[in-house]
Amino acid sequence: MADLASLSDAIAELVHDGDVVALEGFTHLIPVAAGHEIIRQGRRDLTLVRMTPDIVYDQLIGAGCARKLIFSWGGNPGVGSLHRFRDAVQHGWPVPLEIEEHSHAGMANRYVAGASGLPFAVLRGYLGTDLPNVTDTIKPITCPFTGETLTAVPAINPDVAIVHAQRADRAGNVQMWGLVGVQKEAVLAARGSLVTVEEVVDELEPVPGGMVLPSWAVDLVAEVPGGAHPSYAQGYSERDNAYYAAWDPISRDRGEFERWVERVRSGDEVRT
Amino acid sequence: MADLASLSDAIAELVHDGDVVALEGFTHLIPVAAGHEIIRQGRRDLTLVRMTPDIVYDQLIGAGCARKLIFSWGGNPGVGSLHRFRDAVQHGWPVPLEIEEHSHAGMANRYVAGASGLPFAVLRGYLGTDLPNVTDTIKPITCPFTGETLTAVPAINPDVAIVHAQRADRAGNVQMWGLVGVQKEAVLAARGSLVTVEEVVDELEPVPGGMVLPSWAVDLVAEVPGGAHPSYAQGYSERDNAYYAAWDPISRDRGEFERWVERVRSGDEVRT
Amino acid sequence: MTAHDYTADEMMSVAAARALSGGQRCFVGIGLPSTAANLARRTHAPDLVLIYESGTLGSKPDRLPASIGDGILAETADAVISVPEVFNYWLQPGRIDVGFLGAAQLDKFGNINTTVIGDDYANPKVRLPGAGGAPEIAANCHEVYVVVRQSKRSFVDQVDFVTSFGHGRGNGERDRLGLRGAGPTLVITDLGVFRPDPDSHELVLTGVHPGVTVEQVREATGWELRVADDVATTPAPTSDELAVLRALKEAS
Amino acid sequence: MTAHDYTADEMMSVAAARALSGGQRCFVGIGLPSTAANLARRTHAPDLVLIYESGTLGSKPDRLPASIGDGILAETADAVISVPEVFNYWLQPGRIDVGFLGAAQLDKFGNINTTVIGDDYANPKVRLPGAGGAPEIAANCHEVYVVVRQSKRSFVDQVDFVTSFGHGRGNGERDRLGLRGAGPTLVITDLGVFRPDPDSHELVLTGVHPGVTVEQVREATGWELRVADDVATTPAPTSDELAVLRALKEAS
Repeated sequence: MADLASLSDAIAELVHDGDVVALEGFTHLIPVAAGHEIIRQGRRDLTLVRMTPDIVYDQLIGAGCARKLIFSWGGNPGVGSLHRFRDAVQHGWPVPLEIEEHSHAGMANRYVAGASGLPFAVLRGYLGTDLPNVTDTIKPITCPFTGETLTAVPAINPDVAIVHAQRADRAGNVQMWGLVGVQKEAVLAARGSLVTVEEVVDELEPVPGGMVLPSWAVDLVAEVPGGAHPSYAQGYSERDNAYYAAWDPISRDRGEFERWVERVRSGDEVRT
Repeated sequence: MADLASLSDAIAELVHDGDVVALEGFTHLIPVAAGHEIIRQGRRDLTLVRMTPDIVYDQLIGAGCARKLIFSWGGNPGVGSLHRFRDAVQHGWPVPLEIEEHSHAGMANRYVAGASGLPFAVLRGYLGTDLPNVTDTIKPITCPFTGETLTAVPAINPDVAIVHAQRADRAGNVQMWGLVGVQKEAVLAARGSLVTVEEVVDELEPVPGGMVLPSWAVDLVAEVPGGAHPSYAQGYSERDNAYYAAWDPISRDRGEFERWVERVRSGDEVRT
Repeated sequence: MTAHDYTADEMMSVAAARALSGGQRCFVGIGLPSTAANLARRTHAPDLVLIYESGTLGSKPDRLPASIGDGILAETADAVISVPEVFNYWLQPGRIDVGFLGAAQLDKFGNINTTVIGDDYANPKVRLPGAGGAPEIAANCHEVYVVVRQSKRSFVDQVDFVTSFGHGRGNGERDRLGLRGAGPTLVITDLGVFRPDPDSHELVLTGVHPGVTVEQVREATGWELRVADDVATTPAPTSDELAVLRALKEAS
Repeated sequence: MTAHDYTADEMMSVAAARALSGGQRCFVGIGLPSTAANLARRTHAPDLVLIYESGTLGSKPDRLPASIGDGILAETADAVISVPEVFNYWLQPGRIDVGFLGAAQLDKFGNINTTVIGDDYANPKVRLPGAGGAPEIAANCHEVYVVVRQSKRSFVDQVDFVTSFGHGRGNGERDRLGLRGAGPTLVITDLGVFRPDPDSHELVLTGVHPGVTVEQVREATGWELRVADDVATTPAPTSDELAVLRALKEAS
């Protein structure tokens, strides 16, 4: 059964140097506060996994937490590039960043395989593209019935998955709704999991479009109101589009960025 | 976009002699009225597909509509055996019935592959059992990354899938909730589809646990209140356990059964 | 309380219920397993997590479900999911502690047959319902408990058809196949309790229910039965267990 | 209305919107494609079905979504599903009529690059966002429309990296690969309209926007441009189209 924990205790317990870590969230419900706590605790050599690395991954990469990124689309949505990500890939600053690059369909299916206890997934993907030339986790596979050739990708089973949800009850059952992305799959694929939630409630009222992750499928739950900021939690908050825009100049400049990191490390980073 | 049709027109349009037909429903929302209409229209040589063939398949088989059954569990749930199914398998009455037998996990994944436009699915299944000795649609497959051997099953893509749902709007968008079994997968795997619904409404109010199949993923919608009887439609009706029990003596006796079929053909079969 | 206060079926359900403990995740087959699992949840194991193949996680019915898809399983569940999801995301990766199964035929090595009686699959003596979820439940749960009424016909040397793999022909065959779970570790019948020998994996009688003799069990076993050095006698059902069991059955 | 009443970007969005027709299922990339698709739905194609890779089927936003996961896409959708489901159950089997994509680089055969600029993947001149959903959108939709601002740098003879396969090196390579959809059948830029030659699959200029000359298009094309015998001139945006487009943008 999931235990309730503080965010700092949860990160200290679950995230270790060198771990494979997935913070998932498809624009909605991104566990940004958890990412900042990882920066604060100074984790190193992480393999970060995410379909859509956006600014929280830019921050983790810029802060030197990662040695590798497994992903399918990296950007500051609606704004532009991730400059810390680019700087790490193109100039190895502050540390070199290895990348393993897929498509969304490939990444989604890698999580599905991970959640399903299978070593690989099959899809109609990548055909004709240059991705198999640069990514060795894309291989052909033959249908044993029709002889047709399709594409296989290996399961992702992170050491820890972190997601944000609207709420949990005191027993640690987690409820989320709206765009749920690949969060369930990430949690089920991972060996350990942390869910940050907007609030812990006595009882989870059913919600249209709601999904429940039972307590016994989650390791730790931390109550972190606003923990998805600047992304949003449907029913709780709006996306802070200004923050995304404001990130661009910080991200472009190493000095600006280092001052930002200092503020996070000292706990001064204002959340809203 | 889905068209609204009467049940008899829908069956006439979609179900043809020799078709592969899946009437799905995992105890809940079984499209029984549609099955009776197939009997009434005298379809022959159908390949019937269903994870859990129960009394409506016993009826279709007894009425001589089927030449083959693809399934994973056949019985009268909570009561006992399907005697028309047994009679067809063991004595070829009224016509011989070929069977292709899987496990639930295998059948569910065959539908998933069908819905996904893939020729096969992979699972951890059947290992050590006698099923691969009698069913040739179960084959080993090797993971191209780990070398591990798993099991492959081919996609099911029925000519037509028929399911029952709580309601649809006038545009043909379908809404169902409660135990949804493998209904979405069956509809998406099929070349044609019919959804019978308890009622057609102006607007689909969101419901906790509800799932919507967009109009453009469905061919025909027929309003058939009570169309799942003796199974149930959560929010609309209760399961008629007495009907299941009453089926047993009818099913045991060819004469009793033939009188039952006569009543269905003449339209006299009382629904509730 | 005397032996006449409860039936052999009731003793079996009570003994099976007792084998479950709180907090376990239990994948429940309909019929005898469901009766026992619900009894456990209503007595000593209130936080037992019941998972049904119809797609319910954490069902908490207050009566016995009439079928695997009884509405009460969905209405009282923590989560209702699709059937593909229950098999792929929840059963297959080994998230379930105990798979709780019935059997039409069970053999000496815990293999289960629910497919056909008779040697010829194409022309069976009796056509049974088939596999359902059992093969993958038996493969992927950490362990499997089987509840079955015992007779020479149901308790056989070798099943006519291996629907769900137990220990194969024993002696580690299960490990060699690479199956994840430990397979059948406990068999409970209306006469007694059996566990596989740790090496040969042959089922050994380790307990008898009150009033049942080892000789009676032998008579109802279709192979030369091995008997443990110490055969325990199952404590009779308590009045509380019987009351809850009967209330569950009456309510449905 | 004169050429000064609208921008080249507005002309591009209007032209792209017009290419869509009612009832079509359109898989919409964020940015220019999303602008055009929403404009179409708010003008001549009210029953256009918009599908976003964040897992929304039939979104009906009344403003332009700020991102692929804008809450308004979920709140106005017929159905909200998981990301694996949108790719596996809806895109992959070929249920979508039109995949509507942008591009950082597009080549003569409609191949799209959104990965790296430069010849060396490991040490790129510019690191772009990557593939996202585009490779499978390009592979599995019945056809693909590309909307892109045109320049010699974005309109190249051969992309540095094939992120999403268009027609490969042409002459039926797409068919030979066994891809299901027809691939890019239409490219709309801020200067004009291109369609692949039916045999060679090389992009051919078939239309120019008002006030744009073929020579200007040639100048902004990184290969020796083929021009159709009849080059149409795109009708200028109507005041209604412009009003709706601007209202959509203002609201977001």
